[in-house]
Amino acid sequence: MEILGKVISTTGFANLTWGNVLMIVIGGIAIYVAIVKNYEPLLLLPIGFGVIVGNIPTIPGLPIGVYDSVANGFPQNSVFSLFYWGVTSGIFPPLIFLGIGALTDFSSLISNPKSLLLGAAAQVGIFITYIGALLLGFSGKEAASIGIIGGADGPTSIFLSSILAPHLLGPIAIAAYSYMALVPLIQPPIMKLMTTDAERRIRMKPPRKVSKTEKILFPIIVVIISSLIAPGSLSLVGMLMLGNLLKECGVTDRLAKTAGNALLDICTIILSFSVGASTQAIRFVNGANVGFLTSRSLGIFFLGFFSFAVATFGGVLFAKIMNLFLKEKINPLIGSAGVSAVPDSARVSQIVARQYDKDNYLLFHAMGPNVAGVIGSAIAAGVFLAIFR
Amino acid sequence: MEILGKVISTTGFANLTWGNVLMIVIGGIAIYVAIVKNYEPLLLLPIGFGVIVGNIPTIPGLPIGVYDSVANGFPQNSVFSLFYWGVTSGIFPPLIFLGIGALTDFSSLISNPKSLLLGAAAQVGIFITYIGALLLGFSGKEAASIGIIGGADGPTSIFLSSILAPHLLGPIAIAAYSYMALVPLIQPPIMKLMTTDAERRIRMKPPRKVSKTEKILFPIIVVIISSLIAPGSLSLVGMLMLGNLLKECGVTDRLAKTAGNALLDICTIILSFSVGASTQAIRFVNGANVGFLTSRSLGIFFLGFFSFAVATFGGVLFAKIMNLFLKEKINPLIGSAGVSAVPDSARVSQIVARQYDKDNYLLFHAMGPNVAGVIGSAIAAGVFLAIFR
Amino acid sequence: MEILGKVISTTGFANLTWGNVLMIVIGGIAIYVAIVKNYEPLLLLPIGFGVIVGNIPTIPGLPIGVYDSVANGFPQNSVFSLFYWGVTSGIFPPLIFLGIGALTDFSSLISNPKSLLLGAAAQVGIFITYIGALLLGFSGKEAASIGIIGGADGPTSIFLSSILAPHLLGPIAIAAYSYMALVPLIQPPIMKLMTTDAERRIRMKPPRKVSKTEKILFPIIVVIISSLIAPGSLSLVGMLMLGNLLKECGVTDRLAKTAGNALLDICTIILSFSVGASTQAIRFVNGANVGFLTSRSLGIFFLGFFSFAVATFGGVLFAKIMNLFLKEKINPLIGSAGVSAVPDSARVSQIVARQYDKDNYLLFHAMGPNVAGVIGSAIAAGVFLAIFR
Amino acid sequence: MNGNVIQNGAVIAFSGLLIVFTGLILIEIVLFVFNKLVGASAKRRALKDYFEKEADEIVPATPVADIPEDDLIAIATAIECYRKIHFDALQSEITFVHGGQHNVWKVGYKVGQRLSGLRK
Amino acid sequence: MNGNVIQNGAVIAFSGLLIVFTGLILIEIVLFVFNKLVGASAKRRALKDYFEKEADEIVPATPVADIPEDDLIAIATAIECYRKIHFDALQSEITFVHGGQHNVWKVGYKVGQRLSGLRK
Amino acid sequence: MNGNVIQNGAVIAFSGLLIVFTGLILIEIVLFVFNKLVGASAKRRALKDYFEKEADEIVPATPVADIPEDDLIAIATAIECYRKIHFDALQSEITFVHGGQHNVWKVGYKVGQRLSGLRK
Ligand code: NA
Ligand code: NA
Ligand code: NA
Repeated sequence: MEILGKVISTTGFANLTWGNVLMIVIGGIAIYVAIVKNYEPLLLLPIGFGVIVGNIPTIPGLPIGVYDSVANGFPQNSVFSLFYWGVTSGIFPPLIFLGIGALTDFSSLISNPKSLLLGAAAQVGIFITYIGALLLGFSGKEAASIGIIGGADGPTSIFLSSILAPHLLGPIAIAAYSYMALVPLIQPPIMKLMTTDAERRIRMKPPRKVSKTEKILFPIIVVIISSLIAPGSLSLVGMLMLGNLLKECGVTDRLAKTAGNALLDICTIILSFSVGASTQAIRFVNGANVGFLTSRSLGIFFLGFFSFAVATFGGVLFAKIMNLFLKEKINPLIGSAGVSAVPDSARVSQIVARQYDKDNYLLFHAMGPNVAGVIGSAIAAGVFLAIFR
Repeated sequence: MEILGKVISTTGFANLTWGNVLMIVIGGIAIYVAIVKNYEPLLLLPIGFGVIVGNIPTIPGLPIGVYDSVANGFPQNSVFSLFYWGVTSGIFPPLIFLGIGALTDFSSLISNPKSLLLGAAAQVGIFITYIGALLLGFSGKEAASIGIIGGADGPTSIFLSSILAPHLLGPIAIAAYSYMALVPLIQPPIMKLMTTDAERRIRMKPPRKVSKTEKILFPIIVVIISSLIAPGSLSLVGMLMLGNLLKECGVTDRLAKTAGNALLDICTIILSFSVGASTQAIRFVNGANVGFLTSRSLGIFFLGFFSFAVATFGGVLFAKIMNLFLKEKINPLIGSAGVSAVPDSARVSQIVARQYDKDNYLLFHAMGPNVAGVIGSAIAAGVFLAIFR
Repeated sequence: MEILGKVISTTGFANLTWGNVLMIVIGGIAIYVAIVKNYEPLLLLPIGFGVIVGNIPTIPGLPIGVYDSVANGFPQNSVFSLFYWGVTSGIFPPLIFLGIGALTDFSSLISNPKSLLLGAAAQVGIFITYIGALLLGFSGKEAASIGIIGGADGPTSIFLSSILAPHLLGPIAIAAYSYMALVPLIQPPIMKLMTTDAERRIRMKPPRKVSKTEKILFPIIVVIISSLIAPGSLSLVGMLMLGNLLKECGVTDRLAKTAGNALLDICTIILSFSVGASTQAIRFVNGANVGFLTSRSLGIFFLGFFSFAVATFGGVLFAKIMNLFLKEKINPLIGSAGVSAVPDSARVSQIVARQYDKDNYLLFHAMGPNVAGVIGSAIAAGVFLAIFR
Repeated sequence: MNGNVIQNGAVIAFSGLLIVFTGLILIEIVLFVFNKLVGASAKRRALKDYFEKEADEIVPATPVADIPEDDLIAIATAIECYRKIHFDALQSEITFVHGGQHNVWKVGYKVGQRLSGLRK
Repeated sequence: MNGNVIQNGAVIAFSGLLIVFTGLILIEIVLFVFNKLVGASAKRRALKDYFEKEADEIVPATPVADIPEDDLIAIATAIECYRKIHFDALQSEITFVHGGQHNVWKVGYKVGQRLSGLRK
Repeated sequence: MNGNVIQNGAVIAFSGLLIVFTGLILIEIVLFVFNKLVGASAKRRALKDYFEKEADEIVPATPVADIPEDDLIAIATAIECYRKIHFDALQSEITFVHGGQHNVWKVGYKVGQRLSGLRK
């Protein structure tokens, strides 16, 4: 009878807490918005499923969850901890960037170099939020990881916080992807507040055609410059540009195809599932609760929102400042695309512009700052890495 | 001349034993049935090739085989030991389940929930064989790993025995896949023995159409319930259901496609090759021979057969018992499909039924218990994990 | 102000040496010839990009480069060092061979077994260069790794030198791929020097059709024989033949397809990038400079060229010797294809032959020694492994 | 001692089977609820559909048209050719008789470039 | 103490933003050079093209021909069928109504072989 | 000392080459046996085929029919369009002129949904 008792005690019902139930509901909501609202489904759906899986209470001593690694005194690494290792070791985000690079067309940026300034300006959200997080009492490493949410790049956020603040990885990743999904709701009010009606109607000249040679030289030049400026950005920018070179060079199509499909998908599934599964409601390390349901997570979500807002503000404001000096004015609505969140925030620029002039095509122009923002936040992550490691 | 002698002594001919030759022949037979009989070729062919490779005698001190890892005193992990690590760490079986989930349609089960009882009943083979293995003198962990052969699920068997009894992994995996391949020969006699002619002719109502919402909710509900009941099943059921959700949700097709193709194939090749390569004829660990050609392997093959037979028996019997209480009778021939061995045993139900009524289409109805059996044996594996870890 | 200084000191400009600049230029040249000359672009392009990335000076203490692993005292393995581990552990080359096997057709070899002698003869380049490297003062392990360049097989060279002489991996890999790319320039003069006009005009009988059974038995027999003769070749030959069996058996098409596409591409990208990134201009280990820009690299490039030349010479000469004994003469121009460099050197045989008789189709006949050379150099690598480990 | 092992084993087996049944029965219950809900909503929808049907009914299926068999053969042939040319490339082989090679792995775009001089 | 943390933080933030701007501005400068070069070469080419154009102008586009709509439907149908049969195989499902299964994972080539006896 | 190294090296080189030759010659022998067996069975089959041939000979090849060139162009165009639409999606790009984006990676099914209001 003792054994029967033991068997039954191994079921998870007894250990289920209200925190777990709440997290399972949150996971369900993530899946719901992924499917019904189509918000970043490739990431939010596996994250949501991971949140559910990560909040099933397991049996102490049985290695199952993402934290059940040999380092925790378990006799064997659990399968999920091996998946999660791909996140904490930092290996998945660069591989995902390799795939994204193999899918991204930088010609908008090449034909309109001014975009780069807008992409840089939007990174002000990262650094102001960093100061804000310090003010709220987060440590330097934590503040840097939280600030990078405003970079609006999932892999960059995960890469940086997995190295600097792995205990906050769950909330940071979920905040980043949530706000990226909510870009169409967050950005328009700020964009409208910051611009006059005349500015929103500015039309921009159609861009020139970019030659193959330029497209091939671009990734090589970007990797050299940005990694000389910020060596810490080499893992991310290096892989992004390798992927892009594979795509543009015209002689390695099969490699670009695999990088942008099979490899990207495999890394995406495992990364987003295990990031989700790392969000246990309550988890004690050295007596301190470092679980998801703490006031820190609330702080992270607040700061993340703040970061997105400041980044949008910064991008639009800088576009207006640039207009003071330019003969050919740019439409400041494309400034907000500098936060990255590719390609959603570029599409938001287009949508808002067309609310005022329905024949104004800004999408292509907005893609410039959009992809520049990816490079910009990768450089910002490199700076933080170099300072805090 | 000394060096020439040394060079020649490194060839494998000198060390080749009759045991190795016998194993190489067995590997060849596996390849033969895979190609000519088309029995589970995706698994038996690489396993057979692995058996051949694993029985080439290597040079002591040169890390080549699956057991030549740093942990065994070698100065470097061999390549094959790194492949094999993917098996013993338990990481490949859940990834294979992810892919299988992305290829499986559970609508038969959803439209006919009674199937789940048949899928549960067939697991009796696992537990009775477990007792049988104890009687034959196997330890608890070994007995559990042997019993799970009756679950008729390769990845589940490999997952459990890689954790509980890694020294028996080779014979257990090969027994499991061999009997799965032989399902069309093993099951029909038992099915006919257990049923009357009238029972075999029972026709079942065409199933209702299952909505997309149900298909999406199903994997989420299954993972919550089964992992609360048996947390040890989380790795397998979690991945199976994640794969299925990716397939059914309609917004992550590219992830489902990669999970069910590239990822599944890569894991299948490496897993089955290295399981095959782990079957060295004779292998001494701490002075005891734990190789393939021992009486233990004979016991495992015998118990594995017994397990399949009991599982078939259990499934059919339970269907007959259910019929005592049901108004709409079920055809007991679909009970045998509860052992899983997807989709072979479901097809066997169909084939046997049509021998008695050639217009009786049971395949769809048999798929219900068939996929239920996969969930059932994953839960059984979870129970064993929780007890014996 | 101190912090500002610290931040600026983290940029790479200060640490950039002329050696780095030179290496970056070399990387650019590799990319140029890959794109413009189409020389082995699938490998030279990622290698070239890797050379650029590997020569960006990073910050001491910040784990970024391929050598920044825990073993070097860094607190975390860098992402690139994890990539590079896939090379130094020897795991990528066999996986690449798996994919190549799944793309290779051995029927030319099967229908013309004499090809195997030519494939063996061309390996003389390996062993003579090995002696040459000893004469130049390289150690035994280094000399073996350098000699294998003459095998004209990238994965084999990388596999052997990653185990025997990892500090020379960069120059050896780049020499191997450079000369493989230059085969159309290196081989023709030697081939013409060694043959008479009449010999070059010899026509060969069209080959017989090879049955499916033979194609299936071939990989099994090759793996058994070659690994009994040279157990050290098991990792490479085993995977090459597994891939070929998956292709030829007709029942595992989906596995062959994934092995020859997604898996091959993923390994190719990561392997060639990280091999490139391992070529740092100057690198000190225990006070000695083991970087790329040393006289050793010059020696390796010289010996690699010598190895290719001797291999070509050996193949052609052996064909002429065989003709002394054969009734049906072979065209000695196919002897040079025995160096492997599949399929370039076979195509060179064809091109040279057609300069003298424009209706002479040698391509199919040259593929025999060509693929035999792959097996031959894998066996040679196995011999070196067995001797020097 | 051995008797004890077997007795324990029997208890484990029994409780294990119990847990398997419990788990699957719980899932079954949820699915039964599904079925009830679907049944109820189906009835409601059937009623609703009945009244809305007329408007839709006129929309005809795409007219499949009478395609002469010749044309169908032509189409199928063209598609088959197309597929051979465009989709089978990766599966192709490194060696074969007399040129015409498609291997993407090492050949890349070299074929046209290097052999072109000979082809003329 | 806290004030000091914030002050340091502000310096880090400022220098970080400075580095981001420096990096992107350097890239911008390179791209400006690109644009200048392209502009210059475009002018030269435009002139050159102007004189070479006539010879090329006569080459006509592939005549698209008038395809009757019926044929187009036929073609589209055939292709759709073809795709369904040949390309969707891997995506197919393990369970379905009444045979016709395409699942490649476990079925392999079994279907034809094992069921053929029953189909007759 | 150095002389000794070289002498050892020569022995290693010689035995290495010997092993390579031995291995490949053993494979060669097996392949020779193959060739003999195939030759023998080919003769037998040739005889057998000769007597069985007549029955099969009448089966005609699929009649390729005369497809007008117009139709072939139509078919090829349709297939090309089809391929562009259905198979190139994953290869597409994130940025381009004036809408029409197909990128599957981040766009998913959003395009239709979010932009639909604007398109009208
Ligand atoms: Na950004
Ligand atoms: Na089962
Ligand atoms: Na070779």
